[in-house]
Amino acid sequence: TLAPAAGRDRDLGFISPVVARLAREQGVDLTLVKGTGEGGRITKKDVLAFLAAPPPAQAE
Amino acid sequence: MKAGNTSTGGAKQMEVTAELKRDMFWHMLLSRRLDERAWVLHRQGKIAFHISGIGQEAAQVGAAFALRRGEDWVTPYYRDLALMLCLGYTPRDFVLSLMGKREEPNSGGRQMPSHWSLRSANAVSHSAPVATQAPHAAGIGLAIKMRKEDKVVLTTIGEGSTSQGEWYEAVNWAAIHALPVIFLVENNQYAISVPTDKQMAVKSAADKACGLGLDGRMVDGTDVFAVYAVMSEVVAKARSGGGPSLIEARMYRITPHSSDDDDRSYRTREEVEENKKRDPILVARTQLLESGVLSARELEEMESRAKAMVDDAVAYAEKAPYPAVEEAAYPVYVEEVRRA
Amino acid sequence: MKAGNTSTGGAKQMEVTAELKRDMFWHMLLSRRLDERAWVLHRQGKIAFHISGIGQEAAQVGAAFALRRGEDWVTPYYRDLALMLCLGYTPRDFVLSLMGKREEPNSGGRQMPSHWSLRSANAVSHSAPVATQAPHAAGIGLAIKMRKEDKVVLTTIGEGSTSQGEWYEAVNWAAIHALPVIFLVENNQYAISVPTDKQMAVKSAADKACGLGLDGRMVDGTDVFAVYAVMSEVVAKARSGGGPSLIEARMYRITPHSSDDDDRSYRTREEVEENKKRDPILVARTQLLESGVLSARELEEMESRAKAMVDDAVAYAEKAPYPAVEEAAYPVYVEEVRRA
Amino acid sequence: MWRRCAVPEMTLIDAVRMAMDEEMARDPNVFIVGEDVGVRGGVFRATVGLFDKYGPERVIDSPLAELSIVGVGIGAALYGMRPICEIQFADFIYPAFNQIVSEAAKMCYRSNGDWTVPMVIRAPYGGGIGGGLYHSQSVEAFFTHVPGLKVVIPSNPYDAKGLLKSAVRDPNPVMFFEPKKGYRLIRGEVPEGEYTVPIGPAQVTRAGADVSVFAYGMMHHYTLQAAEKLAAEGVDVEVVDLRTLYPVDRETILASVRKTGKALIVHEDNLTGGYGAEIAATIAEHAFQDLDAPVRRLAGPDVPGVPFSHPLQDWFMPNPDKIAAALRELAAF
Amino acid sequence: MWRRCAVPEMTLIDAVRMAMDEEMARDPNVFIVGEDVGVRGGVFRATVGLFDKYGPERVIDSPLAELSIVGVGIGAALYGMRPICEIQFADFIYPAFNQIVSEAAKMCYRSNGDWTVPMVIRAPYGGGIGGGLYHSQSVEAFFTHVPGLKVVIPSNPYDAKGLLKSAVRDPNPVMFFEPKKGYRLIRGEVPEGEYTVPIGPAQVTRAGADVSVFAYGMMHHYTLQAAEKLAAEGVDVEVVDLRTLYPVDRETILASVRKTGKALIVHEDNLTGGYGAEIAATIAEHAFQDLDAPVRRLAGPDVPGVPFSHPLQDWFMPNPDKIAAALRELAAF
Ligand SMILES: Cc1ncc(C[n+]2csc(CCOP(=O)(O)OP(=O)(O)O)c2C)c(N)n1
Ligand SMILES: Cc1ncc(C[n+]2csc(CCOP(=O)(O)OP(=O)(O)O)c2C)c(N)n1
Ligand SMILES: [Mg+2]
Ligand SMILES: [Mg+2]
Ligand SMILES: [Mg+2]
Repeated sequence: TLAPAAGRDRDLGFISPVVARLAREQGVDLTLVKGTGEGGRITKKDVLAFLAAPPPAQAE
Repeated sequence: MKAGNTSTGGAKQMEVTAELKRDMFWHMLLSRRLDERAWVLHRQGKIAFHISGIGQEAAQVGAAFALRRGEDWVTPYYRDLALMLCLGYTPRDFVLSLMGKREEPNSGGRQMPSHWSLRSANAVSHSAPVATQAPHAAGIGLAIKMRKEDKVVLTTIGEGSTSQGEWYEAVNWAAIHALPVIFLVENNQYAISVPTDKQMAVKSAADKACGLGLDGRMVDGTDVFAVYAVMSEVVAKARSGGGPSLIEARMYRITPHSSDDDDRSYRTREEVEENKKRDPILVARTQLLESGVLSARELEEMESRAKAMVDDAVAYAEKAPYPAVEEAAYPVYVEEVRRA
Repeated sequence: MKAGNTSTGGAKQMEVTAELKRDMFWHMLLSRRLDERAWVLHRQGKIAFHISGIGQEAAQVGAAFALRRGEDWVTPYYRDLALMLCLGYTPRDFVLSLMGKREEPNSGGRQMPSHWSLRSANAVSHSAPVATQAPHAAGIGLAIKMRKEDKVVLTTIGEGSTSQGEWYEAVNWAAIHALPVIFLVENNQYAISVPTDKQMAVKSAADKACGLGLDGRMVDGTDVFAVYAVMSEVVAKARSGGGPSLIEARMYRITPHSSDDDDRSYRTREEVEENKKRDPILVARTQLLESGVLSARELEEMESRAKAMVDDAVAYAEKAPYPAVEEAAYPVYVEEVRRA
Repeated sequence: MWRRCAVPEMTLIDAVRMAMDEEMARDPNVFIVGEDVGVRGGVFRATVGLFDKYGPERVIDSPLAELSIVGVGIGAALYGMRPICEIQFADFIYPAFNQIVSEAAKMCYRSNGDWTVPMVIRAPYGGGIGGGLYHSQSVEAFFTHVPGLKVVIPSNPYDAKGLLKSAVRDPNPVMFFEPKKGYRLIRGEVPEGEYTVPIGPAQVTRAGADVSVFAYGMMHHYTLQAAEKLAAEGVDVEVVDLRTLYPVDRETILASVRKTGKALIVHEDNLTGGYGAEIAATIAEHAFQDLDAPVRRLAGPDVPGVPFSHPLQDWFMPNPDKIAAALRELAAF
Repeated sequence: MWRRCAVPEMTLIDAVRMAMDEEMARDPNVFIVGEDVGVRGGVFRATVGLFDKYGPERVIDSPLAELSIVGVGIGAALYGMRPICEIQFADFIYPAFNQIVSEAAKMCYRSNGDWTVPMVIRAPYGGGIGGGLYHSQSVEAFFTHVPGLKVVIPSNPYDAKGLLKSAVRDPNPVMFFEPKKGYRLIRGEVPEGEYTVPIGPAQVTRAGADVSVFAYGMMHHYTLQAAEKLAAEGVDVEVVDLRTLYPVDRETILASVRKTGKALIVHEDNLTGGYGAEIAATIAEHAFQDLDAPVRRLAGPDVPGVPFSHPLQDWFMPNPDKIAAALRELAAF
């Protein structure tokens, strides 16, 4: 699915509740978001940055 | 009287009119009949709990009548049904509280019965933990003194509860600052099951006065007029700036501690029967009948008036509504007080 | 003596040998010199806090010597440096604790100085909140009685602290159960800034005994031999099952309350100077020199012995290590106690 | 069936009494002190018979003064005795607060282990018995904040006996709060004679996969009832009886949350600053990455006490229905 | 610059004194009672000069008995007076616990509003001043669990004056705890004359985007220092001074967490069952879906008190470095 639930995700590592919620609400595909948190975790900031400046592949 | 003196009270009888005597007796009788009805209601399963003042009416009425009721202040304890009735509490108020009905004046159904409060009579709300009312009385006494008023404050307590440091600290304050406080100990000889000699190493709670530097007096707590006389004296003294006094009124707790108690485990039936001979109602009735202050007919009339009032109270309370759940969360803070 | 009696003590002097007298004086002197050094260390900025026993040595030494030291129990309070020295506490122990060093026996550096504990001498750890040690003494007395031992327990307290309900409840227990407890009130006339007449409406803390049903005695707390005599009597009585006593030893707090206090705001220099005339060290020294129990040379010798011990204590403590941070979290529970 | 008969079923209060009786028989240092504990056998009759058996020296009617009950107990414990102090109602423990918090709790640490206070303070707690503001209180949260104390609350007769025996033998001060509404209501099997339940471990009293509930005392009893309701609705609830509230068994709590991802804490004490806060905070910090839902607390409302009048008392008290409702909501999240 | 001179800078304790002075001048019902508050002016000198100005009837040296200080205060308050009760150190408040919890807190509710207790209880609290176990305690958590009380802790002179004036005027019992290490250390501008700071609202004292910190008293002061360090490292910390701990300003707390997604609570009281537990639990329940990291608490360790010896005291006390370290960790999550 586009937005995994909060918790440990096999591929993405730990998805925090706020990241899960933002992904769900904003329809973000988290596999496209680069994680900058501990151990490469996707942080809330990462999602917000992604939404503010989507990478070219998605900008179309 | 000099500080630290312990004497047996009742020395100088005040002038007491026949009418006043009848009025005192009336309050004792009403309290007794109401109290007895509470036991009946409990047996009938109509109420869950009762804690009784039976046997202590003389001390309470004698004390109340020595006050300027409604002006002076009182921080009472749970056995003070008769005292509260003298202050304006009604039988309806009492039965309402027994049943936890909304209209009861102590707490709107929040507190257990016999946790008195009557704002209009300056009778302060009290709690179950014993002796906490004693420092309140000292504080009220302090406020009276600060405002240079001529009021006094009466605080009552059981003899067992004088073991609490709380009580000692309160009396100490009143003694140091010569506050207009009367500490009345209703010594009914038991604290639930524990007799007085396991509470204190002195013979009377009045003896505690000498260690705290105030007057201490013992009085026969089954004799309403003796209590009234002593109380009138010490109230006058306090009112005129003479400082606090400690009075022990000795009587006997005729009933079990409460409706939850079974007193057979800790005292004999013989002991109880023996002590019933000094039932304050009997004592006063005999005195009044023999002295002609009360006729048999007047007594009968009083009895039926009391019964009517008690009947009315029960009928009224049974019909009265419980508090609404919507009110349960309030008022935790003054901002939430909603006056009806 | 019958219960409830308050008398001025020192009536019947025990036999006191010259050696015993010199020993008592030695402990008073050592305590004084050590205490004075603490003030110096504080002025030098080497320690942060000192609370002094200067002026109270006679009462403490007189009391300690009346005990079977090491066998009887003590629950002391913070001014009891001289008392503790009599029980085996050393000047090194004291200076270590002043500096919060690891080796100090009260607490391993956890407690402020003068919060005594000496397990080996049955001197119980105490805290800063005043009067909490009094019920402990009653409990120890109860345990002694339960085990049918012939020990006694001494508990000390300042006069101000007898205002706490905690103290009243403790004395009440001891009186009811006739426990072998001596309640010694070191009345130095102030509780920080508050004089005795704002603490109590009686003339002496010993007067409180009559309200609690035990013996009460006043003794001149600047006279070590008077204290010893009274204490010996009441200790013997307690040891033989005669029950507790309450002793007030009256003296004067010569120093400010503590190194944090400035007493000039609440008492005059004249008052302090006047009271220094009854400095217990002076009183005892004069007595001993005049009676020939002590020679000037012996006194000089004592002084230099005391100075040497104090010097040694300071040197030792300065070099001693602080507690290690690794030990800070323990022992919260008995399971975590690690004996060195 | 034969074995069931050999293990008598009894009430929680009978188990409490049995524990004290056995410990007094075992160790002459154990004694009881409190109000009305003697000939009266305690107002809840927890000590009935012990006065006759052990005499007035070991079952002591104290003066009416809780501070001294505890303070005298501490003194005796310092001397080597093993006092069991009874506070008649938990509501009346505050006069003894100073002795408990300043003295009993801090004695070992402040003396670097030289002085210890092996003592039990027993007190009936909790509401739902028509006791009003001052005979219904839950006071555990005041003491689970105090290092040096242990705080224990049994939820059934077996644990009551086993935990109380452990408490009496524990070398530290132990606060032992008994759910008084359950005194006669909660029955269970209690073997006679020697066994103890250790202070420390929580117990998973019902294994489940969907939601974890942490409770103790009467609320644990109710939670099991609520869990049955939910089971019928297809929700598999795990129930953990905390038993020892302080120091708490973090591992069992976190393991359960790691499994279910959802946590509910239930107590009858009022919500804010109640014991549930610490459990919720612990989970939020240490099992955050396993959480699948907000950590929920179900507790008494933030009023000064349980009101007396029945409709108000019912409004205050958590019960199986309220717990079930909270569980349903959490399961649906 | 001229305006700065017109608003005097003063210490926290001077602000406390000024508040009492102004309130006593305003309302003859206001009086002070406590140990050594009279000629001595209090052991911290909070009441210096007031005895001379208002006399022994309004600045009363009590007997050495905290229970009676509060109990007598309650009595006077019931009569209509406005007592300010001083407890010399927060550590010594336990003897008064029964009067505070059973009486002051419950009076309004239990009398259905007929009786009220307009009273302030002031007490210096906190460690780091070489006070050892019994002159360093933080006691707020015992009272933030008690409906009917308000609990206030100022962190700077301006608030100290404004909040204390509000407390004196509040018709409810207010516990007013003053960070004694900050008494002379924390200075700030305090206008003379009339202003109040309302009891209730928290204050965002530093806006930030990355992490929220919730603190009060001395720890708030330290947190601001830690936030500066973190700013230099590129971490933007939001600092919230809780000020009123009970009833707490949930909205401000939750709004901050909703913004930053990360929360740290700091207090010097020991961790378990401390005030931070309630804040953490509140966030875990009501801002769960805004959380981007575990809710963290930085607090004193779970020992019975702050030890005296300097190395041990330093080990115990949170400080700007320890706070900064916790923030760094949380920022990096
Ligand atoms: C602090 C506290 N401890 C215990 C109790 C339980 N209790 C209620 S009444 C009572 C006995 C009181 O005896 P006494 O003071 O003699 O008053 P009496 O009931 O005899 O009138 C006890 C122990 C209580 N209410 N408060
Ligand atoms: C419960 C408590 N309240 C306040 C204090 C602060 N305090 C420390 S010593 C003291 C005065 C004690 O006076 P007193 O009992 O006469 O003993 P003294 O210091 O004069 O020997 C006070 C108020 C305390 N230690 N404990
Ligand atoms: Mg009685
Ligand atoms: Mg102490
Ligand atoms: Mg003194």
